[in-house]
Amino acid sequence: MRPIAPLGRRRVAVTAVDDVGAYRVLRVADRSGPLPAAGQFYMLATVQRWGGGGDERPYLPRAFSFLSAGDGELRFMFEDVGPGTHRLGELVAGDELWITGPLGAGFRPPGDHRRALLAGGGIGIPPLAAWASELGSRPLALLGFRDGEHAAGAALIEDQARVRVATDDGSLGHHGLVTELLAAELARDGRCVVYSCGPPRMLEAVRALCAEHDVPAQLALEAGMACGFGACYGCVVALRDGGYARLCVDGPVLDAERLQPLAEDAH
Amino acid sequence: MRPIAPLGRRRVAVTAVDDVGAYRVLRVADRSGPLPAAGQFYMLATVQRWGGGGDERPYLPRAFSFLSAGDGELRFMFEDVGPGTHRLGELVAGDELWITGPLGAGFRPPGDHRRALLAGGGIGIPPLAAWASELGSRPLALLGFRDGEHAAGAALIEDQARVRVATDDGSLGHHGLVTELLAAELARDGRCVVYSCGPPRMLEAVRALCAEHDVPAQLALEAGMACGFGACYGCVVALRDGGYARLCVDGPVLDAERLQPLAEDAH
Amino acid sequence: MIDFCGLQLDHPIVNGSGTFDAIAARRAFGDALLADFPFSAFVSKTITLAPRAGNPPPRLWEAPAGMINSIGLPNRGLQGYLEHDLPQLAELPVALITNVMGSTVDEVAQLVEAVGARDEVAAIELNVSCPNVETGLDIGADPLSLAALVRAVRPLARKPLIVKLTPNTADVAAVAVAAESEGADAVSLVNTLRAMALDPHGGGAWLGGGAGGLSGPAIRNVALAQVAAVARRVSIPIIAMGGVAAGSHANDLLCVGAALVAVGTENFRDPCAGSRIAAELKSLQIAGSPSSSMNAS
Amino acid sequence: MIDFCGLQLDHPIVNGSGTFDAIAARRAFGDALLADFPFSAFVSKTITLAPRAGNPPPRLWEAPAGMINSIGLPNRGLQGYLEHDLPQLAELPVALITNVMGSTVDEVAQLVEAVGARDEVAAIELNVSCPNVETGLDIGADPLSLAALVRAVRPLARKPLIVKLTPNTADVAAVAVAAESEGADAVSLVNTLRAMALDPHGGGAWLGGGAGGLSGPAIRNVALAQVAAVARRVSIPIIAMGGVAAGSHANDLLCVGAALVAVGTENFRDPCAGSRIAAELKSLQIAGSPSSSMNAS
Ligand SMILES: Cc1cc2nc3c(=O)[nH]c(=O)nc-3n(C[C@H](O)[C@H](O)[C@H](O)COP(=O)(O)OP(=O)(O)OC[C@H]3O[C@@H](n4cnc5c(N)ncnc54)[C@H](O)[C@@H]3O)c2cc1C
Ligand SMILES: Cc1cc2nc3c(=O)[nH]c(=O)nc-3n(C[C@H](O)[C@H](O)[C@H](O)COP(=O)(O)OP(=O)(O)OC[C@H]3O[C@@H](n4cnc5c(N)ncnc54)[C@H](O)[C@@H]3O)c2cc1C
Ligand SMILES: Cc1cc2nc3c(=O)[nH]c(=O)nc-3n(C[C@H](O)[C@H](O)[C@H](O)COP(=O)(O)O)c2cc1C
Ligand SMILES: Cc1cc2nc3c(=O)[nH]c(=O)nc-3n(C[C@H](O)[C@H](O)[C@H](O)COP(=O)(O)O)c2cc1C
Ligand code: FES
Ligand code: FES
Repeated sequence: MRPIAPLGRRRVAVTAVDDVGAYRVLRVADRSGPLPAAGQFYMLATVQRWGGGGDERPYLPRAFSFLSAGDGELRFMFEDVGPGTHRLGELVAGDELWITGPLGAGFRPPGDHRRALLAGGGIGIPPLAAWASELGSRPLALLGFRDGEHAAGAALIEDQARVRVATDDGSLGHHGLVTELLAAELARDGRCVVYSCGPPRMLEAVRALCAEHDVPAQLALEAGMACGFGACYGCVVALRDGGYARLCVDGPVLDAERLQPLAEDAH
Repeated sequence: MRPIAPLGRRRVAVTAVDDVGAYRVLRVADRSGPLPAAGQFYMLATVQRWGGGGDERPYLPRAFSFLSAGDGELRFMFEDVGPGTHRLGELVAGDELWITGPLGAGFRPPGDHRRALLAGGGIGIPPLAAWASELGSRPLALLGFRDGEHAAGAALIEDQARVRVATDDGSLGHHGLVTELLAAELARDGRCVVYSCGPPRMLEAVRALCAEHDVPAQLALEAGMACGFGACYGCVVALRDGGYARLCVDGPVLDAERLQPLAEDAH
Repeated sequence: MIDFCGLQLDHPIVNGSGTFDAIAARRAFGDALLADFPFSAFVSKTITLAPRAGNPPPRLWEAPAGMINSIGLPNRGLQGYLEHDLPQLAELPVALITNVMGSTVDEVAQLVEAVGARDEVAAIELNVSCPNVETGLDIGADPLSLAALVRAVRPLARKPLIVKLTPNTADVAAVAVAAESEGADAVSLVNTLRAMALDPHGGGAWLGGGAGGLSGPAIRNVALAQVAAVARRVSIPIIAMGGVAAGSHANDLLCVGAALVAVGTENFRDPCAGSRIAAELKSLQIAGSPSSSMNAS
Repeated sequence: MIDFCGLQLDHPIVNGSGTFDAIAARRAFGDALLADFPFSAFVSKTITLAPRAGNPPPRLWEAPAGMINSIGLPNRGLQGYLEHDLPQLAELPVALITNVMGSTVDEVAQLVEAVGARDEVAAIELNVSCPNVETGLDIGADPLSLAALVRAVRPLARKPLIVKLTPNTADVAAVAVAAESEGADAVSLVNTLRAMALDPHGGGAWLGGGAGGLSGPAIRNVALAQVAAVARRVSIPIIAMGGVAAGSHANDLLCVGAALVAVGTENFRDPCAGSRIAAELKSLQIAGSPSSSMNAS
């Protein structure tokens, strides 16, 4: 059974704010929620002035995977990419958030004598960090970043996983795509389950690569969400059976084999 | 000729914020605007997050009379009564505002060997303070307030005028309405022009009283404004001739004799 | 207790069709949902005769003070609903209103008849206003076509029949009058306003379905005007909705003549918006603020 | 230079009728207004045959991401306009489009003929959509009545005739097609959406005029959908408006097929919104972002 959210949104306080490279890490005190499972997420909105940003947004809450949880505290990580993350980026300790969660279904263990292999990057770190921590086995994590400033985010998972980094600009680690590291690793030893989270283009490459190598993969996907608890039917991804899955209740983690090739843009 | 506003809105910084009793005084640096005339006003909106407050407001800029002007600085005074003033109340030094102004037509001198008599209260202080300062003659100012905390606002005009205070709760000065002070003063010496600004109910009492005593009065009126420069036709008051005047271009100061009895509520 | 077409409801706040999935919400929040159910009646998402997968993503666009959706009425179809959903919805602690939509009179007739035959269903809401499906729009925008539809299906319904009107019309009151005259027991409004958004990165329409429907605070005052216009012309009860996010908004709708108020988009921001708004409304009414006896026009 | 019905315009941004009073603005800002006029053409406030005082206050309500107005078309009437306003408007550095409205075909005919006879007027915009005056709404919502009106007045206009459509209709494209088929040279849309607000302190409608019209960002995506729908059906140029507050919003409207974009409510927040948006649009177009050649449907 996945952890179940307390009914409704609850008001929590920001306890600390840290910058890690290009990313912001928000700590919030959440004493009334259960311990979430890796890959689950929360809907977040500020109590004050959620709205009034660019084009009068944000209006809807925003989905964020938790980075770590424990001792009555949740950590989230994000980069300023739009009005919602911009507003969250203005928060200081003491400010208040509405949160709903934990929501959705997270990662499932590899089983089958397979090892867990984590692959992802950028803002995809949180579910992977949480999963590595839950596994406890210091799995290998292949992480791709745009540049050195973003690669600094790898620090957030280094305690839980053995990290190998790739950067687009070569400023750190492998100069190139994380999927190049993944291809090499799959070729070396394919007895694994790949756990992945990252930008759509990367996830699609991971999906295609794993399909090619016949390796099971669990992808933590993203989609625009209005509600996060199955109410709006907005957050769907196309399945191979012709239907759609709601990411917020059927995901956000889905088996790669159920999916159609993913659209490459933010859609 | 009234001072004319630079074309368009301009971005200015808050230089200081003070609390005076129940009121907030905002100082802003405005080096590009002309010196305004007493009774003129500015349209204000914050640069950041004008919006996202109660019921997703404010959206339109808000009109504020200036309290004082000079040395490249403007002062405004307000009380938190809704989403716009609430947002303005959050500003700290360094925050930025859009301002447009000075706008509208202000007070005209008494002439005719009449003395200037100021009567008003509450948030009506700014135009009266500016007018007393422009007159330079330390006129008598009769000011009504809800209670002592609000009456502290009288400090903002005490350097420019000889102030007599009335409070609704009797906590300071005359226990009762400012119009009682005004009635006595008009009975004592009616050779004056009454300059008034305050809540609608007070203005209506002043208008009626001056009409009764056949004393000319200039009222600085308020109305909901969308634009402040004559564009929307929203800010009208009913005239005795059956028409309407736009407060932002024909006012906000109007001769009392042109007006129909004023509606008593905020309408 | 409020009497709405014979249903006894605890308070006047229900949900807008398609804005709360009680089955999914129970998966997310567990049985706490049943203990503290936010609405006094539950309105199901629109059911069609055949199953529908819905529109391709993206299905959502965040608009100023609101959102646009182009969901495309995904549902299991009538049989799937009766077999799979209905038993679960029957476990809810409140009356169930089933929302249906068909693209022909015959389809609607089948739906109304089958749904109305089920004891679990307390009332039927007929969606003639969904902007995402061509027919829905057309029938609901024209008094004559709507009258013909209601005339044909009313006798088959067996349960109170609520007609959900489209706001995308010149004279919504005329349409409401047509529904009333053919025996509709209530009307509900507004559905979403037809709207569109472009992909900020270029390439045409953002929504997979092309156009969509605007909901949320942005449409609140449009809804209020339409509800007031309808209330002046019909005497059957009205379920009013559109941008309700607080007790005062619900109160406004009651003031202009609504019997019940539905909460839609606000559920997405606050899963317990229904209970919160019902409580806010109650304290407004206790405080003696403008009541439903007031004449707002 | 943009050619719009034979008018040569510097850029595609004009003002929405009734949202910028060039005469009052010149009093407020002086002749700087003429030196830096925000629009490439100026659209006057609606003129009626007889003078009108307009609606009793309050005339404004601030809505989520927008506003409701119930101004009631105050104006000096045709004679007052020709004698008092026209000479002052003729001093503007841009082409003048005069917006007129009548409650009968005959009134409109008189207005169109008198205004079209004046050299200072470059084009006429016919307001058939103001939600505050009963007739405006009715003619503009019905293709047949509108066709009859345009047929009757087109021959009298002598100048390009733009028909300003109401958004409060089921099928705005059908109305636009009717206007085009009777010889309208262009259509403009959207006018405000019918809306209402209640006095928060009780006592009924807030606006002195009862109901009003919603404008601003709240209606942006509704406007975009209507403009796209009209563009698919007519080939005459479109002046598009509704919630435009930035170059990207104007660009969206051009993308779906508009020829010009009008700025309305945003003028109230930023008196130079017209120039700002024109500049933002230009830099978007230079940056090669989605252009008007793109097919958005
Ligand atoms: C399950 C889940 C977990 C997530 N976890 C994280 C996390 O841990 N950290 C993190 O940083 N992010 C996470 N995200 C992503 C995050 O929720 C989104 O990036 C969020 O939308 C950002 O909000 P914003 O307002 O800053 O940007 P938005 O404005 O929402 O922009 C994000 C993207 O949305 C699209 N967009 C632009 N305008 C609109 C519009 N008006 N309406 C709709 N879409 C628009 C564009 O493609 C844009 O690139 C997660 C998402 C999901 C679904
Ligand atoms: C020329 C002029 C000069 C002024 N000078 C000053 C000054 O120096 N100091 C000062 O404090 N104030 C001044 N005002 C008044 C000030 O502009 C208003 O009080 C302003 O509206 C406050 O904004 P708000 O958002 O805080 O409150 P609002 O929400 O605007 O509330 C103010 C009043 O508006 C009404 N209202 C409520 N909701 C709405 C709505 N949705 N739409 C429209 N109206 C609504 C109600 O009657 C309410 O009491 C002046 C006004 C004018 C016209
Ligand atoms: C995501 C979404 C899905 C909806 N689905 C349906 C539906 O299936 N059937 C229906 O009749 N109305 C549907 N609606 C309309 C709502 O029930 C409601 O009429 C509308 O959203 C206005 O209310 P609101 O502003 O409170 O959301 C939907 C609305 C939204 C936002
Ligand atoms: C205060 C106000 C007054 C208006 N007056 C008129 C008018 O006289 N004639 C007219 O055709 N449209 C009038 N309009 C409609 C605008 O021209 C425009 O169509 C509408 O506001 C939508 O654009 P916006 O969202 O950019 O404001 C008025 C709008 C507002 C807000
Ligand atoms: S986000 Fe609403 S159903 Fe998934
Ligand atoms: S505030 Fe717009 S005309 Fe006066």
